[in-house]
Amino acid sequence: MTPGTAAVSPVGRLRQVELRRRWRQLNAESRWGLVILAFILMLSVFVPLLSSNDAYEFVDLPLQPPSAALPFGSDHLGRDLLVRVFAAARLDIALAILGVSVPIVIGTFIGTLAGTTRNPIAETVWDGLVNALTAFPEIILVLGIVAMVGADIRGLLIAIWISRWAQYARIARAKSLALRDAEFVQAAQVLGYSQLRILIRHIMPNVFSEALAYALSDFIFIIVIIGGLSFLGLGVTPPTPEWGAMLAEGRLYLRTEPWLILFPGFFLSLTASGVALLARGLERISRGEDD
Amino acid sequence: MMTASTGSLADRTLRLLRRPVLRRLAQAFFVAFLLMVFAFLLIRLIPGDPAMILLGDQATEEDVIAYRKLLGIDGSIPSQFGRYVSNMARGDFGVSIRSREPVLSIVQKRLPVSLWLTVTTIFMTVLLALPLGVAAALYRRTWFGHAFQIGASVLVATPVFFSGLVLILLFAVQINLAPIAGYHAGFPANLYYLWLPALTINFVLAPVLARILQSSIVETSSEEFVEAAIIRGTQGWRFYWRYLLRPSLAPTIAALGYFAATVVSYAVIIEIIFNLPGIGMTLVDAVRNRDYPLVQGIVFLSGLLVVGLTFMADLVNGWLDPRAKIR
Amino acid sequence: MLPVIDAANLSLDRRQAVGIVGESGSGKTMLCRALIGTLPRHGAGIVSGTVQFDGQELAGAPERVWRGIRGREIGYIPQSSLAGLNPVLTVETQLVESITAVGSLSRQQARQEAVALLEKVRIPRAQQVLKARSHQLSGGMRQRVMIAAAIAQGPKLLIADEPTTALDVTIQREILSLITQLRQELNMALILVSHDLAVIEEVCDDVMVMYAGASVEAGPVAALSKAPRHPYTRALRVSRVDRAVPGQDLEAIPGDAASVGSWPAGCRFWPRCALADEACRRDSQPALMPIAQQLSACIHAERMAELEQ
Amino acid sequence: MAALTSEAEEKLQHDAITDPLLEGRDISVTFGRGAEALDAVRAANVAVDGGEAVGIVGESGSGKTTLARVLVGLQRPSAGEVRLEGQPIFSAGTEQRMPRSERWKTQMIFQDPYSSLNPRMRVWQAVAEAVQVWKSLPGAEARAQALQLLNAMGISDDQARQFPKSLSGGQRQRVSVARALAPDPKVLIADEPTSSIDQSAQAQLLNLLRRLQSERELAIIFISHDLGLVRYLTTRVYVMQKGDIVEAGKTEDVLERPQHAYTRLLIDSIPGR
Repeated sequence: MTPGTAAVSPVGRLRQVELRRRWRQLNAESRWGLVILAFILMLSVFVPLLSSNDAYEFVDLPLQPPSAALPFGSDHLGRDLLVRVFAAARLDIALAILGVSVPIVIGTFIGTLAGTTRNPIAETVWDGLVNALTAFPEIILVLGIVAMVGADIRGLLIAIWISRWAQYARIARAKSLALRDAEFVQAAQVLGYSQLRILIRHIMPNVFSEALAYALSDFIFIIVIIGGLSFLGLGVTPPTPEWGAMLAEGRLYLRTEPWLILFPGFFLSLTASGVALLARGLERISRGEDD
Repeated sequence: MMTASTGSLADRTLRLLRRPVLRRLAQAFFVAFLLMVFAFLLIRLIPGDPAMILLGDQATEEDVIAYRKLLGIDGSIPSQFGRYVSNMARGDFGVSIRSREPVLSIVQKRLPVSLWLTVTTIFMTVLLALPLGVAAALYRRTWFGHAFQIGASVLVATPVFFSGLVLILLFAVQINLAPIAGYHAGFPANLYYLWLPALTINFVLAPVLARILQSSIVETSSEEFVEAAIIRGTQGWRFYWRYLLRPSLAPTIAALGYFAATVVSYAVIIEIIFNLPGIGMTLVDAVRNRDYPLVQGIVFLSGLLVVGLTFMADLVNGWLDPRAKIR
Repeated sequence: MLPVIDAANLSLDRRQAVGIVGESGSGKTMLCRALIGTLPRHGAGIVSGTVQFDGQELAGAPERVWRGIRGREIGYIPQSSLAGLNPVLTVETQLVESITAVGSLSRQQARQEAVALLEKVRIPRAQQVLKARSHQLSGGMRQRVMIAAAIAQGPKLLIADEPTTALDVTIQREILSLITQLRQELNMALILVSHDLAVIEEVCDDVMVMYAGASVEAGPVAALSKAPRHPYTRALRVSRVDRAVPGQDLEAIPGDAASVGSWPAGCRFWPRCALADEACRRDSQPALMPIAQQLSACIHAERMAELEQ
Repeated sequence: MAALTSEAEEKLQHDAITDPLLEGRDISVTFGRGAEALDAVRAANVAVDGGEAVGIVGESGSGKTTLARVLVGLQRPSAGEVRLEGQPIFSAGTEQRMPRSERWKTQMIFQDPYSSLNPRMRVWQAVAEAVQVWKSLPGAEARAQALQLLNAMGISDDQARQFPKSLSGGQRQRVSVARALAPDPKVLIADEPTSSIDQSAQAQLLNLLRRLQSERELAIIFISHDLGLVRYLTTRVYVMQKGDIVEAGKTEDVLERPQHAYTRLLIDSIPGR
């Protein structure tokens, strides 16, 4: 918004000030992370929208090198690689968000419940179960589930949900166990607050902030798993534009047309790196480290 | 006052040590059991009849019955499970539907490749991460320290199936330092085929380990005993080794153990990219071909390997740090 | 750059014991570290002022010079006895290190010396303690080992930074009397840091009071306890419970201690001071000025009597 | 450990209040089982009358905090019972929690000012929540009452809008007092409330507690390792060592004529003596 256009409402102004203050509190890493993510989100919204080419349609001769008309060149079926890369960005980011959001809710909820019960038998059983699940070899679990449920988007998501919730449950349980003995929770007990109030008002908000911090690094893992399984032909399958699947297609032309893997691979790495930088930066802020 | 006389001190320490070990062992067995159940359910939870799926609509009744027998899915579920367990106890993991070869002999043939890959990778991780981590800790506030932080975040986020392809492009296509793909057994000739895959995995592992070492050294260096040593006049290698590196090594070595377990997982993708005939490639092929007995066998056996490696890392972790012992 | 200490002054003679008293955030630990040359290498440093030891200027001295001073001339006992010992090394390794840092002793001799040191700090069964690592020792025991390491090279000055805060009351007393005895046996000067004026009055000859990074009063313990010449010193004394009459309010200092980064302009104590006037708010933090037997940084030092009502 | 000498026992009988407000009878707490069992508290009898201030002194590990946790219903005793106004409200051997209707009468201030406030709640919210729960007031009124309470403790409206992390240790302890007072309790148990705050903040807090005791007729159980604090604040004192109450009586008597060797050791350890 430029000065002189519509007057900013007082609330809007306040929000701007608040945002600016927050931005100043960030360190270099988290700022870079945010800039990268904003850049990719913008491109993935606008590139498919503004381009006249369709991600599935033949537009030119196959395997054309990058040019003014086709900035990323064309793929082996003569489709516009630029449009495909950012159509893939939409799909991959959406899938990764879907992949993170279900386990975080389920896992945090179950973990907090488990961490706040005081039944010793339930605790022992729980201990064994969650530790076992988190010790379970990750990719093997995912591959096994995909083999069972089916090698497609649905199978991929189910496999991720089943394999990831226990991580959140473990974090939530550890945090709520620590909180259970925190003096402010004891103070709430002495004040006679109901168990439900203590859980919702005092334990949950503290657990959830911990789970959210983990969710950022989990996002990287999940976006890589999605790409990886699709690369193996066990997730999203061609012709759907997906970074991993595009890498698998482009791999055949590695010697002669390397841009077929370089563009999708670069943007996949850039997205994951943006999240990684943001996660790392926020982690350092929360630990009170300066620049 | 000492917390106990030396006689009972040894006793107590032993007791403290034993308990977590037993607990971890029990846990490892529990995970192995879950793994077995998971592998068992793998075939049985497939929507529809696997025999029908594999044979198609034209299959005769006899064919389907024979196939069910081959897959071990004839009879009641409890009796299936009993057979499954007793077969496993005898080392019988079923037969591949494709090649009709026993699963165990396939695994025995393919596993060495994956293990060689693991050993090469871990060796390389140590070689790369130790100097990197120490340097990153010592020069934390210089440009090198900042570059390390950013670079590590970027490398860790870069998927191996992309960095692997780029490395092939660089080292195998542009300059001929490695084969594009393939494998020949036998040490040290196999290193020619393994160094590039191992390097690819280390694009992720080495920064992670270096970061663990770096933050561990930084943490140690702010401890009061370090200052006390400086004031006491401890200098040179003795200072760096005894007061900075040695107290910081425990988490690094423990992480190395867990890394060995993760390499087995990375092998799945790396072996496909570099065309290494290991266990990961076999698993992916089996999933693609719906070779259910083979999937079941590999999931269980390689899972067992991971559980074993994790258990060993747990032990080392508990044994290394005297502070962890009291907890 | 944020000033953490600003205008701190301290001096002591051979064999003298000086206490530094101040609340958390007053800069007393930073001052100790400046005195021993271990300020964090990044983000902290002596901006102005001097540190002189035995006539030698040490502020800004190269690390090489400091190495000859630390341990040999100045011994140091850190605050936390748990973190003060390396958890992966035995007590013996660490003591032998302190001993061999100066002379060239054989391993056997160094070991005997280590036993002698432990006996000097009244540790029974020294042989067993030598084999132990820090987590096997109690808090009081660890602090004794730390003291043994600090005196190993026979320093002329011992700096103890809150050596008893983390310990139980009964152990505190033992450690304090041990430090007092060792000081006499070994003819050392002592700098004792504490947040508790009573501890310092017990052990030291002189005391320096810090508030918000500045020395506000310094002088003989007896003088400061009889007639404090800074309102803050006085407040520290009268707000002590052991001086209070049961059933009556303590004379508490109003408000909250100035924290690092938000020091008020003028005299840093003025917002909490009953004597404060326009001059206190306007002028900068006053320097220490001689008055009676001590030094005070209060421009109204003569008006202290007004506070007694 | 030998319990009381006969003389001390006599004195205890003599000093015991006949109809206490809050009483812990024969309280024992054992942690762990079998060979590793640890008696944190052994058959302790403590009582406080309305408007009275009593002290419990002892070193770390003496069981004083465990005893306090039993009295507020945070820790179930292995033996014995807690009585409030003559009624048993919390005892060994049952699964029942301390009844909610009795709970508000006994409040507690904890040792660590840094973990005793929820880091994700603003200061006024923490107090307003307690007001709201116990007096079922609408939000705005609860807020006004909370601010009033906080002001009385020397916390300004501006500070009340902060999160706890921007307050000093002394300020946080005063917030804890405000929160504990919200339900208008009859007994306030303070577990080493001054051990991790500065001396100038300590004096403010002690004055506050003393005033609450005299003006609000609030019974206070003050737990500390520092006999000086206990002497200032309390009229009766219990001395604990390794789980046992080894001496009890009027504070002046105990301090001037200690009967137990451990009490003498504690007295000798007060700095400045």
